[in-house]
Amino acid sequence: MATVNLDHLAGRRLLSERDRSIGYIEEIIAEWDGEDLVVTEFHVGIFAAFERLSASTIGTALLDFFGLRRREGLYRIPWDKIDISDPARPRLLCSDQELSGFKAGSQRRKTSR
Amino acid sequence: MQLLRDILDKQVVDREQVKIGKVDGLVAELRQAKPPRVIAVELGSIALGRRLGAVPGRWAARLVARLSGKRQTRPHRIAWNKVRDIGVDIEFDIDVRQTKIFAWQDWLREHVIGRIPGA
Amino acid sequence: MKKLLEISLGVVTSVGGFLEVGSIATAAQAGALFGFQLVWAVVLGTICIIFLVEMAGRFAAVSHHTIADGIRERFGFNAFIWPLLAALFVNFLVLSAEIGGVAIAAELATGVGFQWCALPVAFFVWLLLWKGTFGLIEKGMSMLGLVTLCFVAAAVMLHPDWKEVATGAVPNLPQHDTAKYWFMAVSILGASISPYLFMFYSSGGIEDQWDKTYIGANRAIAGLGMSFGGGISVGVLIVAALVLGAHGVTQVDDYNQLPLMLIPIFGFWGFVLFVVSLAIACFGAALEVALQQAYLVAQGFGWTWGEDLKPRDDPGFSLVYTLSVFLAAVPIALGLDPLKLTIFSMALTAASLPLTVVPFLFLLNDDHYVGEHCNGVISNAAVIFIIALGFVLALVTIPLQIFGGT
Amino acid sequence: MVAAFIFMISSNCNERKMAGSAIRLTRAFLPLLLLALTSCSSSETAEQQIKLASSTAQAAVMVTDAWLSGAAPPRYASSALQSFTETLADAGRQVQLASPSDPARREAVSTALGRLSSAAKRAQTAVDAEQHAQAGQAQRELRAAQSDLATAYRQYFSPDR
Repeated sequence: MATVNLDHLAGRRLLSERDRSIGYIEEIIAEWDGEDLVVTEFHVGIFAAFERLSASTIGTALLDFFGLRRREGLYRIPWDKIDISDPARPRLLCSDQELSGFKAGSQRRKTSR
Repeated sequence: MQLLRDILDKQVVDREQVKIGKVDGLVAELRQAKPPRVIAVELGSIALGRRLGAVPGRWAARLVARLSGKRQTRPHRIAWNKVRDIGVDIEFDIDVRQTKIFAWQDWLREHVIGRIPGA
Repeated sequence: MKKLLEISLGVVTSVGGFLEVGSIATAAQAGALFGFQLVWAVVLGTICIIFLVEMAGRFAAVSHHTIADGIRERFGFNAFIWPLLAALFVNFLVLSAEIGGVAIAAELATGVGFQWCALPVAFFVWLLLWKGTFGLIEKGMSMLGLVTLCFVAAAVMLHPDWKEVATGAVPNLPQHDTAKYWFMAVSILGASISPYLFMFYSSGGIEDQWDKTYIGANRAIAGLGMSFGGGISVGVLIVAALVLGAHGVTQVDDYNQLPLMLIPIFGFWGFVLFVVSLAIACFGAALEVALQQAYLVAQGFGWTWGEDLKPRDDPGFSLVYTLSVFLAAVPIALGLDPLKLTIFSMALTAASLPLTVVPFLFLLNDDHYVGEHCNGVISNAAVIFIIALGFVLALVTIPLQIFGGT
Repeated sequence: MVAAFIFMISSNCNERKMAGSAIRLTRAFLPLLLLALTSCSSSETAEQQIKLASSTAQAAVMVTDAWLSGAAPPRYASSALQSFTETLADAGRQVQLASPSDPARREAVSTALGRLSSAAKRAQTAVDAEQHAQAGQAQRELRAAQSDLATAYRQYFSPDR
């Protein structure tokens, strides 16, 4: 059974197939599937720590204040499009074209809790 | 659920509400053609060391091995299916006394703290 | 009625917690050299600590978590390690200074050199932590701490020109010794806004099993307690200005000069009062800082903790305060001047503020923890102000340490 | 400290890089810290020494006063005076080492400091021997030497000549 430490993914740089940097892994989304908690998608963006802090209203207020929330380049990438078998070097498994389809809109906050 | 925000680093308590530690690591199982499944949380200095990087992780493991007298040591794990409640704290349906998580505290009690009068 | 008792007890406690070797030494130095000019630093520091203490207490009452818990859980271990290391280091210096304060009091009383007193003092601190309960330490020591009110009495008896004192409460520019002036302002702010104070307070809320019904009491305790504490500091400053400064003793670099503050007012009893005040204030603070070291580590790593538990029930926690106390006694036992160490560590405390105060901004607005009791506009503005102040202090401390240090 | 905080916010991004920068940061700060610690004693100028000496002399006068009126226990008064004597003597040495722009003026200052130091020493001896008259005399000597110092100080820093 292959296992991987999800905590090691936090803040890692994600590289595309052509070694282009996409951003940093900001958050890992999981959902209940019956008894199991399964990883469904990864949030990849340019700021590593802010995702955690956004739980607080002031965090988001700060992001808004600095205009960081409507930043380009936040991706919500489904679990099967990233190879995480080596958590120190996560890799994107799809083309740049497909990737642009994962670009998050402004409604991305809705996923919380 | 946001794993990094809502699970990682949260306080872990056992079924008696005893504070065991924080969620120092989060382990998932990679499956063929199915999404990764969370199978355990990790606790302890080795897990923490690894989060700081590979080198501190190795130091921590070596130190723990030296102190515990074992050749190789791994972080403590609690199976995810024991989870009972996820709130500000995360409660697991275990009894910490039946795990090895507090082995070092027990050692400390027996060899150091317990020997000082009045403990 | 019960609440009223709680509140008054809490106020007494926070008065006892506020005054320690740092506030006495910095206020004495500032008063001697600059008269009432630096009253504003005490006032500003007190206002800041009121806000932080209130928030720390509210956070504990609502979430049943301490500030240290919150920093670890919300920011993650990789970020937590910085405030952890900074706080452990600063607390170590402060604890050392407090032990030094008690040791000086012992030297003044017995004539035995302070370095010989350091280890016995550390032993007594440890013994009380080992055997005592939280209630005993918190309430017992702070009751005794009321003896420091003698500084206020002395200040009133000296009939200061209150108008001049009030003028000093408004920030103003120095006429001489500019670098020293700002260095002292930084030290006073560091002595007033001590991270150990608000972190300890939030742990105390858990030890005393606070819940949401304590929010009002917490507000009263924070406001009144810290104001009284600040009042005593101002008292020390006034006495230093009117006794030491007026007699031409402007450079308080030698702890032997400190008892001279009260002798001209109370005679021999002034000497006794000073020694007792110094001993109790520093002893109480030493207990709190040592406990805070253990709280910080235990909470950061999620261990079982509690001063009311027997040491064998939380061995990790007990080990941390045991080590902290005895290690902190070492520099004093080696003969490091406690007064110099105090001033240095107060300035460093001020410099470490951003690391410990920034998290307040996030934690106190996190509905996961505080729900509907999150910060209002005023509290948030206060935190942002303190953070800004902290950054300025952090930037200026080292240059000032070089140019204005004692 | 500030930089460490900035790391904290931009945090998790690359942990090893962070640790490396932290080490560099500490390396940069350590000499500064050491400088700060050591500079406390060495960078004192003659002017600061004179101010310190004057303040210490006043403290010696106060302690003697307190002892004479029975308000200070002899043990405290004695050890305080001893410490003040050392501070005064040390100030004298520091002034000697200061830049010798005008030896005559410097000499006046250091004579006054020497007088202060020996007066404080005499006060301590008097306290130890419980001789009130001698202590009173030492106190007067302290005051006299103090005004010497004030005069010497004014000359030391006077712009003329």
